[in-house]
Amino acid sequence: MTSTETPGFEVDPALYSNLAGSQVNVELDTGDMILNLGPQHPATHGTLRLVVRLDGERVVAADPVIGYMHRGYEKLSEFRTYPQITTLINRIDWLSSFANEVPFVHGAEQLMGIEAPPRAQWIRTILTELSRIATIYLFLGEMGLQVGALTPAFWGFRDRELVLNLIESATGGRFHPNFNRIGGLKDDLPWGWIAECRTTMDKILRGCDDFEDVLVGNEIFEARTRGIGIIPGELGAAYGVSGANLRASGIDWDLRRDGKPYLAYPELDFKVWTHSDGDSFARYWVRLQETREAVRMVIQLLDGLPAGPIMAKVPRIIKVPEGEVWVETENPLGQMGYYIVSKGATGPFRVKIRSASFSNVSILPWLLRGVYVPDVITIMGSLYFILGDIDR
Amino acid sequence: MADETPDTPDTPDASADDAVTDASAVAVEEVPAIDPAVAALFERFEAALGDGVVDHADSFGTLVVRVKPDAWKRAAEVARADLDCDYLSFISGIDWMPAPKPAGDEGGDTSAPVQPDTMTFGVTGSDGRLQVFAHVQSTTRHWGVTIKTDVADPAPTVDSWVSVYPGADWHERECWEMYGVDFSGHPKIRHLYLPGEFEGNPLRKDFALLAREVKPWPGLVDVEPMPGDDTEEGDS
Amino acid sequence: MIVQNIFFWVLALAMVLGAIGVVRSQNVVHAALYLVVVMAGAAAQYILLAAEFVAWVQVIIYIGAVIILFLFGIMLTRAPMGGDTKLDNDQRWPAAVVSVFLAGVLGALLIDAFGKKEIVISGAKGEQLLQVGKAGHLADSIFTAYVVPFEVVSILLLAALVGAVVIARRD
Amino acid sequence: MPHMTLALEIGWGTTLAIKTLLVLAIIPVGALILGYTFLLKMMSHMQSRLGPMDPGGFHGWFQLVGDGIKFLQKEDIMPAESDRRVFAMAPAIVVISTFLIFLVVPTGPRLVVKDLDVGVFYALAVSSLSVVGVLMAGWASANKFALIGALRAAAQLIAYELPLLLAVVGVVIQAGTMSLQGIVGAQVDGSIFGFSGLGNPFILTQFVGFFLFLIAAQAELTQTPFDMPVAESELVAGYMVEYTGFRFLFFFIGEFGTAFAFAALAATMYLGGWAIPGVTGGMADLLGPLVLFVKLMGVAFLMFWVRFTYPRLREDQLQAVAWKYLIPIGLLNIIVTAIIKVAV
Repeated sequence: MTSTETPGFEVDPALYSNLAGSQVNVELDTGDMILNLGPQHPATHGTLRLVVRLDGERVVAADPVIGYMHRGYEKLSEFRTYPQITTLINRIDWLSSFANEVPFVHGAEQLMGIEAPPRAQWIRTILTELSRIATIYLFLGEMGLQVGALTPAFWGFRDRELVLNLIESATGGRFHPNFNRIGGLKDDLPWGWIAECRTTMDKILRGCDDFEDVLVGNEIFEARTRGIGIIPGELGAAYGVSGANLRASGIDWDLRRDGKPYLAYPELDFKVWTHSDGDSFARYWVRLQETREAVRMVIQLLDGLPAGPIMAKVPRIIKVPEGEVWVETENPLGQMGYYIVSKGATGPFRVKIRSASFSNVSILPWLLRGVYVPDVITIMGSLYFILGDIDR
Repeated sequence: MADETPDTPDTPDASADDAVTDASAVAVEEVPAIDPAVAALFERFEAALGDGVVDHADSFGTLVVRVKPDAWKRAAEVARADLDCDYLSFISGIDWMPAPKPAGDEGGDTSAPVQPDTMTFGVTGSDGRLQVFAHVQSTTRHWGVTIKTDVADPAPTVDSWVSVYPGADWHERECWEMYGVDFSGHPKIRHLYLPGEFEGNPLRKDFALLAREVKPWPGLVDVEPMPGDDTEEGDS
Repeated sequence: MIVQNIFFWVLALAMVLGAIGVVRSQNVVHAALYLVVVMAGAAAQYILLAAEFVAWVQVIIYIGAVIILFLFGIMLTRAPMGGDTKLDNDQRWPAAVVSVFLAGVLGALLIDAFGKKEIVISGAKGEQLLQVGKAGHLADSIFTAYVVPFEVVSILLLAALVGAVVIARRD
Repeated sequence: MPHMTLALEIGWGTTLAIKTLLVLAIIPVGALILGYTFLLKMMSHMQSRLGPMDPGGFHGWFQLVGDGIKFLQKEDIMPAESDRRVFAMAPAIVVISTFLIFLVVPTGPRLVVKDLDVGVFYALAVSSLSVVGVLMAGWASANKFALIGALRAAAQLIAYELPLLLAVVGVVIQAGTMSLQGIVGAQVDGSIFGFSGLGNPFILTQFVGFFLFLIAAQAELTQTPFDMPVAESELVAGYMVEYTGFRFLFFFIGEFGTAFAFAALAATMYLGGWAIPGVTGGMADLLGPLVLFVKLMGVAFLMFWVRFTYPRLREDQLQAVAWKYLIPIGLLNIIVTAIIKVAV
């Protein structure tokens, strides 16, 4: 176990210092070991590499190495026109791609001074909430897999499929809908969609009950998640941890309610769930409640869906006036924001993409100190990140 | 530089109904009326930071403050202590220089969506081509502020925020490798996204995007007609 | 008897080879695995001696627990992949002399003590021997004739256990 | 009529050959049956999986065969840094230890390969051999995940061998013998409060021991909630991570074969084994295997039900469960059993 690192991504050299060699230990202490979790590892949802230094099974230090999937969207965005960029940003958080499009399109609309018609806003809200359900529902199942229960993971995939079918039938794309247009939406909802959506929402609610029965009430699940990976609320905020991860630490902050008003959220009645513990269990519990809340919101939206056009009058070639705008939304994984700088061209001059998982994962070195290897997986699972959302 | 700083275009929502056919005509320059809430927030900020503030603006309801480089870290402390901005959203950089067009005007426009040739500096202006900016928010007061500062062009350096916001660590590493901005006081600045041996600062405007060099931008072709906009069918 | 003798010699050969493997191996893990061969051979020899219970005790204690602990400890502290050369030193010849000497002494003793004794496992005597090897007989002996030594050994082992825990504690 | 007696009086060589063949056949067959019934069918139903229900038409009967063919086709890969001999031997040792268990499991009054005097003890002793194979696999793979998996397996074995033994001791005390055939006999001849019609399956008197045995067996088999040595979400597959194709199939067969063996042991010790009330003699020999199989499947169902439902414990939690709860309960069970045995 030498400290020679092959050329590639940089790992904190402090991790490799004073590693015990193959010499006999006179003391009962065992030498530290470096373990590479990833870049190919089932618990990392992609190509995250987590270099952990272990004393037995206890983590001494951890260093997440990211960038294996960095696609340079910020640079690419400078070479694309506004409508083209939605195709790129779809792929940031590929599980909730529709929700990624919303803040960008919203920002471009703000800069251009146009507003999508109410029906478009409501459909956008419905699809955003559906992406949220699809994303978080998968988490609810996969969290079981992270702690070793195989069955819930399949349930998660099974019911998410129904939501994806809904998204597909409305937008034509299961994963990358690219459905938003600056000023509205590409199409209206297909015939019969609303009824279909209602039945699916019922199934999702039932599925949530199943998760509650199988995992939340399970002693082993509680033993594995309670008190594991506690994020103090204040520290989490300073790290930029957002979304359900922060709300599980007792910080009552949801951009849908507290941010600048966007989409149809100001007209909805919903509860922001928080939990005071800040551990993995709390994160699971908050997400479970949020899924139910999202179902409630979708039903409200379906009930009150206004009639009207789905597209505002926009120029055929989109040129965005000079200006800067910061748009942020509450995405399934947390705060998603774009800082768009326009110089009056058909494409942005600079787009800063603030993705939720990037900050959520940046707390890992602090969070993983002193936990056991299995807890590493639990914690990573409960933070719930998507690699595309870290690497952009 | 303030004279050529384009202020926020005043585009009230009502104008959405107007069919705007030529978007370039929209950029009406007009001094914006600052939202009172934003103005109040700025007053708090200025009261705490004092003469560190260079300029400020209200950009679509978000306070943007430009501070002096030596007040950069103090701005973070002020934001955290006096503005209750406990939440770090991001830290990043921006290069205001227009991208060079290596192939020249004859060789086709390679830097596709045509950007202006002159250097302009956006909201609150800048002294040079490189700026660092960050957005911090309050989870309790639900407000946020974008803080900008100028950094020198050769050997850009600015104070690190890690001691104020621990989450600044990765953001500053990203900014360092993407823009070459050094953060003094950062515990260990090293590559984040890019391999260790990578050279250059990819997000600087003079860093060419290789894909565009190889295959030039074909221009806007085959524009999809918008729903309800069937006046101009056919090619553009 | 022929079959037993053949088995004995085959097993003995395997055990000797295993034992040589233990000391000759350059790799600690290999050495421990050779030790498994020796232990398994010993267990098989017990079976040949009609001591069935002892044989399986040998398996569960020595292979199932002791060797596993060896391997566990080796792998936890240092698990050299491939040949580790640290195990060799320049005292080979003295070691060889000592081991040959020991083998001679032990062999002579054993031959002197049991050399003339023939183990009969057929007929009435064999039946008796089989009965002695059974678990019930062993249990009877331990809890009647040897109950005091048994308890003493138990307490000794318990003390050793507690002592090990005390030494290993990290405070 | 020499040709008639030939069929009845089989020489010991032929018996040995038949027995060997039977034992050799029972592991893959048992593994197949368990794999098919529980891994593919029960799990597929519980998890709403479509794949395993499809191949071959009726209820996806072809899936397991297809899986087997797939494993056989795979390239046999050995890591460059691995210890090749140890790496190659490890799966064999795991499977052999499974084979050896079946030597003592009786399937009828006369249908037993060898009714050892210390049958139960023997079964537990040889089952612990598999950990040597696991440690060899983990170490020889030259992979840290594999090594951690192997170390966990060893730590787990040391913690769980004790409750397993202690659970069995209760049965041994009650039956007064360690022979599995004797234990079955004790259950057949026993009576419940004087009523001897059903015999006395030890699950009634030793239900604490039965659950101890099942829990400890679950750990011994490295099944959820004690599957840390393989822990696919953290250690990817633990000690098996570098194994492919046929060698992996060996581990797979070993895993399910051992589950089959432990279910058979539990059925024999606690559910009366091959015996059903009122059937004796040749009829019992005929029905015995079937009866044992049904009981065994019942026990296996419990094991796999837990496996597919529960999350995984952490290694230290497992140790805590073993040392703080299972071992004291096991000791208590022995004391109570012994007192009752002596008093009654």
